[in-house]
Amino acid sequence: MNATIRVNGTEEPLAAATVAELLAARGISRPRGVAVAVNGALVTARNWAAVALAAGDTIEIVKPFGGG
Amino acid sequence: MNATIRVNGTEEPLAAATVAELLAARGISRPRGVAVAVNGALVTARNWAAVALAAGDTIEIVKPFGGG
Amino acid sequence: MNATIRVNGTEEPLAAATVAELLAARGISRPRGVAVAVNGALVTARNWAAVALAAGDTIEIVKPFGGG
Amino acid sequence: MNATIRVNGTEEPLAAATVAELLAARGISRPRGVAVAVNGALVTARNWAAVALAAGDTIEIVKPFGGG
Amino acid sequence: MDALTIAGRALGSRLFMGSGGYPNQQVLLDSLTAGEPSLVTVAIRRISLEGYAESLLDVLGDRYALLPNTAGCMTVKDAVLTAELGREALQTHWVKLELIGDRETQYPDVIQLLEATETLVAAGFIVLPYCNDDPVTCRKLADVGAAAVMPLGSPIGSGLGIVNPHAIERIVATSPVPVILDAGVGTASDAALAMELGCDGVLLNTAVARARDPRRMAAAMRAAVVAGREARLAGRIPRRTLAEPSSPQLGLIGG
Amino acid sequence: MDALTIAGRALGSRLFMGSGGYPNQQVLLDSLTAGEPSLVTVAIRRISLEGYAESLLDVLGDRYALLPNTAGCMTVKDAVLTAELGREALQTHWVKLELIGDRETQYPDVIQLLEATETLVAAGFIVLPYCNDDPVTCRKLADVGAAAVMPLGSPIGSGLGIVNPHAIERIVATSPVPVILDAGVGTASDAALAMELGCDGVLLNTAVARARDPRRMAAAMRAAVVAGREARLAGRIPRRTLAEPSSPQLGLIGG
Amino acid sequence: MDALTIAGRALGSRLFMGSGGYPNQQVLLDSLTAGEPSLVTVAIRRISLEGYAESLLDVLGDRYALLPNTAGCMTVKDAVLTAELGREALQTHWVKLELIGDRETQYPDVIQLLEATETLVAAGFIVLPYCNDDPVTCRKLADVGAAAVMPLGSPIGSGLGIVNPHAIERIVATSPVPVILDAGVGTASDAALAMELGCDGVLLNTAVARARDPRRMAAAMRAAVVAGREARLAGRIPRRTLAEPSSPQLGLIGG
Amino acid sequence: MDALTIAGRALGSRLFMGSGGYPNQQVLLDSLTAGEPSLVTVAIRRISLEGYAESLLDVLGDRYALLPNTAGCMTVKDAVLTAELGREALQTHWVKLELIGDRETQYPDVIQLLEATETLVAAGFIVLPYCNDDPVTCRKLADVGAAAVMPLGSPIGSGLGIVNPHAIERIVATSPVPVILDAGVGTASDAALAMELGCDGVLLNTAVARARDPRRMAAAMRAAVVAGREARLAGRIPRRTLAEPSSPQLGLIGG
Repeated sequence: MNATIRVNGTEEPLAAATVAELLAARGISRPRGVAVAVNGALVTARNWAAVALAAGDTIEIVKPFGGG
Repeated sequence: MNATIRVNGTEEPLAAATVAELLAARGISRPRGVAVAVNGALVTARNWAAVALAAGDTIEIVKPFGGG
Repeated sequence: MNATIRVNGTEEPLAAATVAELLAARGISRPRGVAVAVNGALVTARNWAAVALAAGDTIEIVKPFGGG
Repeated sequence: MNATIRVNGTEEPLAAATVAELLAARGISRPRGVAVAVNGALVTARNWAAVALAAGDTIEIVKPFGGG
Repeated sequence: MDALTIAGRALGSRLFMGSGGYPNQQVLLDSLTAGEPSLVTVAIRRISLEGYAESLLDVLGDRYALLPNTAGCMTVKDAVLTAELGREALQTHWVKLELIGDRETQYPDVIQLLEATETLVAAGFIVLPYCNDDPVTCRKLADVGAAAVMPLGSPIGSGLGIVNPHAIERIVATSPVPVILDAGVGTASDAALAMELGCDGVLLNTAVARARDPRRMAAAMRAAVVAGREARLAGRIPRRTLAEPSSPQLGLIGG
Repeated sequence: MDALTIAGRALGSRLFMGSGGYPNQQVLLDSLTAGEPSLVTVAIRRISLEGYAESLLDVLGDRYALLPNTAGCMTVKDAVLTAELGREALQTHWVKLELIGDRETQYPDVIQLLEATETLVAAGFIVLPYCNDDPVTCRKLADVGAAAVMPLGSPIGSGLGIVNPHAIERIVATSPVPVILDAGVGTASDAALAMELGCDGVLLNTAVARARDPRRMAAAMRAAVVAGREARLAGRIPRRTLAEPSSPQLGLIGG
Repeated sequence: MDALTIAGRALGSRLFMGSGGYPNQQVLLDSLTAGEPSLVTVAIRRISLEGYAESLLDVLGDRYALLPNTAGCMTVKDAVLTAELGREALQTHWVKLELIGDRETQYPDVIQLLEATETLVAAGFIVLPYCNDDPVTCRKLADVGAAAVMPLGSPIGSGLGIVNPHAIERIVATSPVPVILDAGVGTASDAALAMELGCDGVLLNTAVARARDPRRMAAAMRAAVVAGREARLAGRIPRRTLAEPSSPQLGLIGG
Repeated sequence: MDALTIAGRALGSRLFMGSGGYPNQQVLLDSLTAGEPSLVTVAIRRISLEGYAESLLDVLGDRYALLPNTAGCMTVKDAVLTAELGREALQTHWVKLELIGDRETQYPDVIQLLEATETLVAAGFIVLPYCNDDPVTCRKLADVGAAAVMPLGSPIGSGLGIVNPHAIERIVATSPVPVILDAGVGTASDAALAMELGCDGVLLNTAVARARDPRRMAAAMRAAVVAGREARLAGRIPRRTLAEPSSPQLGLIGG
């Protein structure tokens, strides 16, 4: 069986070594307007490249939407 | 052409000589709870037999209904 | 006993021959902003000089005041 | 200097050995409708005679009053 | 509850009920039994041309004082003739006078209402006019001989209750004749409020007839009119924006 | 009227009355007689140091179920001890829990209220907390074991009635325990409205005690609670902005 | 803001202001400057017998369109003569017609009001009658030639705002002529609400003249009339008793 | 209009607007242009997994101060993390804190709200909590460091306006920090009323976004906030139940 991670609530194969790679795979290069949390803890943009992903990690990738 | 009267808004042949006859034809014998007007004027029960009907008369026959 | 008139609700001796004189005695020369009624009827400025006053006349002299 | 206790918010000399004596001195014999706390803890009627008073004790003696 | 007197006649209950729009006659009868009204209004309408069915008079006449109305009339002429027909049919001099000026809101036409009131009073009627919540019009109605004035709380059957309590209070304060809140009552608290504002009675119909359980609502209205009347006589507390504790502020423990 | 059950105990009346602020004890007794409450609240206060006067317990104890309150308490500690003293003095496990957060409005401190409720429930009390009209807080109080929730209609003694009926309706719709409208009632129609909104009962004090005629207002409140309860069960008509005539629209004369 | 047209005359502002009861003339002038009304009402009164003082006409005449009123008149005769005197004094055919039926509430006498309106219209006046919030009376006033109807929101100077919004909405829905909310406005939100209900304009006096800072309140009223008019044209959201979240309900973290 | 200062930051406008629920982005932009808010709230949500679309930040970031919210969060944990993600994404320390306790009414969970406020304040956030209209809770929020309190007028998106003005006035009277009316505004007069009650600002979204013409409603809201603020500062007249004539009562003709 393969290693998986949970990204924004959806299970997927672990295919990225770091947060930065995960974002890049989604076309997100620059940090502007995007924020990331891994396992319930914020990962600031400065650390995207440094933070490694492991099987079972839960990642949240968010941005602003219209709201009240 | 025949003589007609208007009873409760409906045209009909003049077939009764008096108010009393008109009511009788409708099964109304006793005055209790019924009132009649001919040509816009009240005809009290005591006069039902006396008041003659003529072609073109307008008759209203009313009774109480549920209301607020 | 002397002839009197009633001006704005107050009895006073009849000392003016016309509406114009009555107004002049009160320092009202020009019609602007003033209106007069004699015995319940409007007297337009044009007629101030023409309308004679008689004993017992009731005169109203009005102008605009602050109101809602 | 004399030993004192605080009863219903008022300082007074310690003149009773037990809660029961304190109440008796105030004409309260039967427990009905009365409740007592010593130093913030309820003392049930059954223990009034058993609970000794010491200098510095704070006693509350209450009963029901009109209220909403 | 203290009695209400209109035109010299003492009325045992301050609740008047209409007889229209009930699911069926049995529910009407049960609801009247539960509500115990002193007057029951009825409409005067043409008999069906198919013939003569049982009359409301036979059903209610012996147990209730019936008050014929001129509901739906939009001219003085129709209202006056309808009043005369009602007097003849029910053998009563009392009439609830309605003169409608707007079908949608059923608001009265006060100009024609005053004229018809004057005419019917002269003809010996005891006139109870359904009117708007205008203190001046109510006063004029009394001046031309109305035995009571019956201002609306809100449109007939709307269930909005009393939209302008200030106006009703003013009418009560200035009316030389009894004031009956007519129209707009939707539930029991509306009827209670009417009495608390000083009204002498309440006339309602739809709130009971169209309730899910008319019998029960009639009982509720009966209790509400009593509650409101008693509260009025008891003299309510003033309104304040801050609190007024009901328990002693002294003698708390730990002080 | 159908019975109300709180914590397994059937209460004959849905009206609860306070015992504070009456002109004198006789008026209090007469008012309770007229109001027929199923519960009568009392405050727990220090006895006067001059000695032991007749107790309310002797006066009311045999005829009424007394409900001690923690009125005026502003800390969990004082409220809990006052509750324990009340239980001892009145030999009842029931308590009306008050935890005041603002003296001016007598608004509750809901944070401390929840903590004290939890503590007293654990200590075996039947807790009836006086709370604000917040559906979420009411739900939390029930979740920690409150036997009923008692939201305010408006500030204690203000007589403003029920300022936010939407909130009360929401509390009723979501509460797993009975809802008693506590505080703000000024007159009979307010009490009726509380019941119409779905409350299971009404607790009031100032509206009766400070009325011009407390006995009469108590009778009014008793009738109002019945009226409101019956109206709630009867199912009121919907509100509409236009009229709905109660008399037939057909069969008018002159048509 | 879109223009308002009455009797064929385009009015730049939908705010009309009264000129009575200001602390002094300078405050009146400053307040009018801040409020920018399209019409300014004035009363017609006897000159002081001591002689002729400066006239409001000299002070306001060049800058504002003055609208003489018949304030305080209680008979058709006095109202008609006052209207004629006002026309002569101010050289305008426009008149705000008041016919008071009750001094305490300043409610209009609608019977006399209709008669006077008809008389003045026949005499060539542009008549703007101050009336009550009765849709039927408003309709009759328009039928006899009123150029606009000016229903009260609540008694003159009461500051109670619009007590019966349903009635005002009905008047707006059925009036063939412009509707100006006259009387009762107490603060800016009242003026905004009048416009939101569909009124074509607002006439006020006391709310500004007696405010602590009349100039500032005049500016507030000017902004409020614009706000209310724009809101009316924008089409407000419907009212609902439960919530409608404004943020997305999907995509929350932790789901 | 006088400026509002929150946490030492001067805000040019007292109107805050949400960015959710608009028909499309152009209408949102036009509406913000018309409303001229000093703060614009945004929600923090997961990016669609399909990839990275244009961000609101690119669209609004340069022109408006964005205020991230924690809308929809029902636990302290989710709210705190959402606040941290919002700070990271928008590079602002300000957060509109929402902690929902009831999905249907969107009422806040005040217990968790207090805890989250304390946590975020300790973490260096400027916290603006959306709360209920409870003066005691508002005071506690300020005590734990909230930079402002944002009580609801009625449920989010309900358009019911300010249901309990007494509570809002009490919050204003006792709050050591600015009070922003958040939630419930349905139309311009509601926003004006909020300011008249003494609120320092108004936050709204649905009333504009879902209006028939959002741009126009935004302009209306902008004017309404100014009108309400000016009226508050001007000092409104007292309410009275009887009339106070604005024209002289002396000097009428015919006297």
